[in-house]
Amino acid sequence: MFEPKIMCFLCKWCTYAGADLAGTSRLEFSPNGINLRVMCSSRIDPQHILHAFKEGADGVFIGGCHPGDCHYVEGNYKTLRRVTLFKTMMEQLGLDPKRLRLEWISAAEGKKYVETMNEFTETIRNLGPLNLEEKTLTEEGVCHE
Amino acid sequence: MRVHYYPGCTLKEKATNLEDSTREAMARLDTDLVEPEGWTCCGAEYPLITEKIHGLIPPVRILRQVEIEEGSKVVTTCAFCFAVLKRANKAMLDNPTLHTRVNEYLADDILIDPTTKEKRTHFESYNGDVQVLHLLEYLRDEVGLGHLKSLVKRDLSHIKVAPYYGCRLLRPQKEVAIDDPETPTIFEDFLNAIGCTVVDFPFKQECCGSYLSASMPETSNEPSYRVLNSAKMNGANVVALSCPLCYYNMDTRQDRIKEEYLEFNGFPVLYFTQLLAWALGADVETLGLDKHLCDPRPLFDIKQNAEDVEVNL
Amino acid sequence: MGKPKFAIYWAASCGGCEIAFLDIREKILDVDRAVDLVFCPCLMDTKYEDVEKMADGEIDVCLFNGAIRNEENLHIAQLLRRKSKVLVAYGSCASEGCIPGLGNLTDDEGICRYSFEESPSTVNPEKVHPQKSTSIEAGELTLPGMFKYVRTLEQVVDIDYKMPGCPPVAAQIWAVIQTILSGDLPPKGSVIGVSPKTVCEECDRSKDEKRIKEFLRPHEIGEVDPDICLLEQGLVCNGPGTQAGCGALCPQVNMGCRGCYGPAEGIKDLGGKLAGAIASVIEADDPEEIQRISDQIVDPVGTFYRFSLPGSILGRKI
Amino acid sequence: MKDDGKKKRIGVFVCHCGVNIAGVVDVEKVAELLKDYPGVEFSTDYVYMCSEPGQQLVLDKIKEDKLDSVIIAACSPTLHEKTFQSAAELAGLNPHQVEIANIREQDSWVHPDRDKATVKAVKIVKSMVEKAIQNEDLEPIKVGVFKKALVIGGGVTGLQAAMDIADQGYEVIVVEKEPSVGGKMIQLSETFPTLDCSQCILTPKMVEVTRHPKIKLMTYSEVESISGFVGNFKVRIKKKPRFVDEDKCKLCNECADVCPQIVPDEYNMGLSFRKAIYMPFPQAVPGTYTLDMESCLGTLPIRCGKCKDVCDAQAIDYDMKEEIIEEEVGAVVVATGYDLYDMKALGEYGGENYEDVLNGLEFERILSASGPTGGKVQRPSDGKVPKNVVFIQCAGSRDPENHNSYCSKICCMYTAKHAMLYKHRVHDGNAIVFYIDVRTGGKNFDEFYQRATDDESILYLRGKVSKIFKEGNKMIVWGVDTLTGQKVEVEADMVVLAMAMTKADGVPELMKKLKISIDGNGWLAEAHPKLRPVESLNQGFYLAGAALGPKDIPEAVAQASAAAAKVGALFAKDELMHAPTIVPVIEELCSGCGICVSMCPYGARTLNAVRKVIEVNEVLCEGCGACAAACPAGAAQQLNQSDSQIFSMVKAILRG
Amino acid sequence: MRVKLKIGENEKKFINRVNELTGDNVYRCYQCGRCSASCPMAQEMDLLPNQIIRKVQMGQEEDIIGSKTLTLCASCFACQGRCPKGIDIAAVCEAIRHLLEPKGKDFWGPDDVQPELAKELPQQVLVAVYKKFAK
Repeated sequence: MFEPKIMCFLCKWCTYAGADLAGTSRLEFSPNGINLRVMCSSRIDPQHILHAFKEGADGVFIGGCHPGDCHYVEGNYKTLRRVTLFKTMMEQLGLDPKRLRLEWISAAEGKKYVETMNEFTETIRNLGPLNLEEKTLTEEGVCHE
Repeated sequence: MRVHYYPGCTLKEKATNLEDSTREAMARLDTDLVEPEGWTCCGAEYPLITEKIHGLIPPVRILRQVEIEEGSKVVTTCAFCFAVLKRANKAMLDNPTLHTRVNEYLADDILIDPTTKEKRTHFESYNGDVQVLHLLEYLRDEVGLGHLKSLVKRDLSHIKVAPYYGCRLLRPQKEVAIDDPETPTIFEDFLNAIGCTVVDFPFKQECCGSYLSASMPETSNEPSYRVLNSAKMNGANVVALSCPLCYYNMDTRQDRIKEEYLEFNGFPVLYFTQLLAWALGADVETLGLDKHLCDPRPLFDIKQNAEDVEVNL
Repeated sequence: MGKPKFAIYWAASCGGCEIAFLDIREKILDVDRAVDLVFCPCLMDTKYEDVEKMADGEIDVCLFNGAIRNEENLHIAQLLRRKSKVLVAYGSCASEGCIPGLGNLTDDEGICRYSFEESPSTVNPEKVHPQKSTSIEAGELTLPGMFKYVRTLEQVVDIDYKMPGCPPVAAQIWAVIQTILSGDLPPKGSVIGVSPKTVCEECDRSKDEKRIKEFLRPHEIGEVDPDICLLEQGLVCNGPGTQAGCGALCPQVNMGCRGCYGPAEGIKDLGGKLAGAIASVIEADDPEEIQRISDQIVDPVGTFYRFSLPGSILGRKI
Repeated sequence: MKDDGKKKRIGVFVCHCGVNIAGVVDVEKVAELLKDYPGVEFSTDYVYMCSEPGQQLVLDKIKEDKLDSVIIAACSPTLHEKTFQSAAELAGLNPHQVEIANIREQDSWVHPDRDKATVKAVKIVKSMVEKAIQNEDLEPIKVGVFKKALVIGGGVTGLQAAMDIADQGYEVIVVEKEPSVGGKMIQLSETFPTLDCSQCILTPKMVEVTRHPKIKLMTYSEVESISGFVGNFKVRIKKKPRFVDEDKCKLCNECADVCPQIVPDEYNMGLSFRKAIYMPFPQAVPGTYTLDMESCLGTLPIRCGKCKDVCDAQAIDYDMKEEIIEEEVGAVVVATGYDLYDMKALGEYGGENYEDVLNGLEFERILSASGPTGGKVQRPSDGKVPKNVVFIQCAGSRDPENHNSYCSKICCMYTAKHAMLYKHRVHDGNAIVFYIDVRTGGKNFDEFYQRATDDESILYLRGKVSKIFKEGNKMIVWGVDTLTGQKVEVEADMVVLAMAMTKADGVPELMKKLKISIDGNGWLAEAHPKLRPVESLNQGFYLAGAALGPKDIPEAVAQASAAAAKVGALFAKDELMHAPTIVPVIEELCSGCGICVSMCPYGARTLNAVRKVIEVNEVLCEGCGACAAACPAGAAQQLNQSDSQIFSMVKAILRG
Repeated sequence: MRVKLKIGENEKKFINRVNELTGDNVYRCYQCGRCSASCPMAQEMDLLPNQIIRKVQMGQEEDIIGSKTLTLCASCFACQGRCPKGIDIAAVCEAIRHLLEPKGKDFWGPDDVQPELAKELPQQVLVAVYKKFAK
């Protein structure tokens, strides 16, 4: 079975703490995602997402605080704005926008974190591998033989 | 000026004084009232529950006809018709489900053009684009109260009018209201413009008993009496209104009110359009003043000839 | 010792870079005095064989413009790499892929299908496409094979410097030539002919904090204020992320920077970074409102990656 | 980077956490695999890293192997990051060189599969190594504190806060926009549930404040702007001209006697009149007259001049000008209070049209011995003693459809007080209270309410009044008693509305300037509703009193003291320490496009238009990184979380 | 009288149907009674408007069936206009009448109009009252 690689960027105050809560509650879930802790989801820009895809991620997850709950007042709205525009670009670039997921998960929502991770892993599993490995010219071949 | 005008059934039968005075006044304002071709009853009551969708068909059909005739707005004087048309229109604007269902129903209509006899079977969906205006709004927004004031030909300052809004012009606020439901001023502003003395009274937006006068006739006596009495207590010598039903409850039924309230000895009730037409110089015959149960004619200085009077404005 | 040997070559490009080279005007005479131009198809009739006959490293400096679209481009790129001591990716096509690089939003087949079948001006019922080789009486005619995607020069051969711009402005070209002639070469891998900051540095418009409620396309804006930052007026401008050096030519004429000088030194992916930056300042918190405003940027990939798609992280449509 | 080209020496310590980690993750294997990872100098596993010997192990290895960065692969950083930072510091290592790899909460506890959990642990640790390779030594940012506080608002909350700060030995400036301090409380007659006289308890405090050597009172003044940051604010205060010299004024009242201009008296809620030159009330602080220039007949073009002529003390100066006073402070207490909801909005209760329909504060003035009727209950229209008084609760409150959705909290109690005080004054009168719910949560509150019903026979009817109108000289009240199911009509002589509390006039505009957020109702938003109830998210700003939402006097005073204690805690330090993981600007790359400026919710980034670069106030920067993500030039890089670090970590996670 | 409160399937169905038909939620009502205080017909009613809502909240359909209130509402919207939650009680009454129709509950029919009134009543009254109360 295809095991997707998922890159997760989590805000320190809410989603990362939610992931910790999932741990203290011993909620089991699929291990496909690995977390990178940032101070705020708004630290992440499309470059990081593109880089993750390029380095082999099949899906990218960004977790932030619920609107109105951001530790930095409104960082999550900035993330939302970036993700909204970037999803349009993903479509143009042939990347299924479903491969990027932005979700608001609070420090109290360990269960939601687990459900989201399982669900997202399944989504990506169904989409299949991304395979962005660079092809060499010879592999690629030329057009009009 | 030419504008679509929806009179409604009652005005053609029982409330001819409202219809006639409206037409007389509007003619004097150089406004040509056009009735939408083949109009029907609007349904009188707007269906309050979601499943009674059939109640929306007649008003939307009327509005669509206005649009077919390239009208952008429709004016009414009957407060009941106004409320139904306005709410139906709002539903077509705001409620996608109703919009779809009503338009699906209306798509099957067949329309025969009365002049060409051509049959029409295809209709664009109606999207709530026609503006529904009460005549008071039309006078304020399209004619302009300042302009109206300049056209006044008679002095009405001795007529102390209590403006009675009733329910249908003010509620529900978000769907219908032509003004703030608790502290409206549009009627007062209009009366001031035509030179009446306005009397404020606390019952101007209380219900008169409405259609209960048909189902439980006695129950409407008290609310109607309280309105009339309050107007009187506050120093009015006439109540002005815009709804044929309120008029029925408060004028036509006055003998029954008298039976219940012995101290009550009658109080005149007028349509606002009668005052308007009179102010604009109409002949007294056009106002239908003889139709009233409580004769309002003493209020009108019948001899006053519009051309002879210098109105001090 | 003789004069240093110079070469200028064009691969997949429009030829604008050569014109820009000539745009240094009378200074071309100084160049001619200083160097020996040994290969430049635009100016002189040197054959490929002549180059092949040269010794490895015989050319001192080669300015290579154009992207790598086909086998011929690749062949000459590899050839010139061997023959040149210093190979410069000259102009936006060679450094980042430029306009030809937007072909990477489809592939070779897509391009050919559109050009030879679908474009509105084409009538081609037999669906004839160019062939790599065609036999005629006189013999075999060949065309170089087209690659699936466009690549930058750096992606196929080792390069020494990048000099971006579509085209590089004349003043920068002259400055680079002077530097090269002086022999005081910058470290390998440098981007030359630029300044380290972004186009905003060279743009004289006043700038303030940005909060954008509406994006407008140039034809949608009535009057452009000549003194205020274009972005603040709702016109998408790539200036904030684009390497400086051009002198902010586009913003001077009320046109948002297109981004031809490529990503600024501090960033990796111009399109992604610009999209992130510009989306950040959308003045809305409601998801639908954000979507509405963001949709006003028509073709965001074409806007933000206009000159840099092949050189970007993804490089092409997946 | 710290190591100028020199390779970093990193130590990796993998914790078993008993069986918590080791029971699932093959910790030996993790430590073993990491040994060869680039940058790693030393790698081991240990049963309990957080234990004394575990920490000692880290400490020793740092010294022994000259490690310049350590990774602790253990539980969540929220638990022991501080612990290991302290241990590392003991060994002479900068605490910002310590990284925690979370392999318990986010690995062993959630993934029971040994192989998968081990693979994941390795990746997590590798990503932290990648981060550590580029970590720099960072020192906390230190900033001095200007130990002087500003209190905005001179009501009971502001005065209490000022006193409490001043008593701790710090200087305080109190800014009040009205001519006198005292706020709303000074207008009250008596206070619930003790019925002690409001003026009797507040006036001494007002005087105390003026006498306090550490307090500077600025009445008739408003805060224009505040710039700077915690510990170092610059305040501009607009001092409106009073046209009377406070020091010279002898309070003889001659000026008011001759003044021909009569205007409604604010102190008495417009129920009486004052002159254009006036003292708001006899105990006003500061004790001086104020000439209200808006009501004055005018000093130009023909000066009336009567007041000036009679002033022997020559205290009146028509040429007094508005002044801007600049002050430096280290902390600000915002105590801007509340206002009553506008009666005009309640059209069904007559708007403002009926003289005998009063709001709560107006009735307070009628009850007050210093009020327009000298404490005698008389109705405003004709001065008659009202025999039937209706009190209506929730006027404008708990009405999301038309007015305010919230409960104004104090009305139940003050209505009981009003009805009770009315009965004390008019023994044969009837008091009827219409209520929806009576909420008496507070010390001795319900007892007070019971007194109202038990001892004073006040009739409580459960139902919300729908309409009030005038008939003759009576007010007709249409209500309902939902308990018997009857529609009720009451002929009242007077009606008192328990009017909703609402945001004070001008507060949203002021808060916008101070960058203090307000909620949907216009109340100030606390940093955290439970744990930081008197702080603003904007550091150095403390919030207290009814500006945060409806509350009674003791609650407001408690918040004032709490805010003062917070200010004291701030001022107790000579320097503030600030986390150094901020986002500075790399000036060589920054061209001053201005995009990052609006990213910062703290105003830490400003554009220097001349130099065309962004300047960062590192004290204000909280290190969220929103600007770093937005900066299109890559000139904003978060310290120890740069783009380059994120790229390396992502790579390690995905390819490691 | 003691009532055994039961909110079972039937009751829930009734409550849900009322909510569905009005597009609102009767549980939003916090029983302040302002609708009843506003109602021009309240003095004639056996159940006040707020009590009707209360009965719906409690699922007591049977108690409402016989109530005069349902035919005393003139939909003047005074209740809705002043309701702190903006609940349309006229619509609730209409919904209940609608639900009771299939149960054979007869509110009003064309034959019920008094003959002497039939001649003088404005057309709109007849249409309105039939629409409101007729089966």
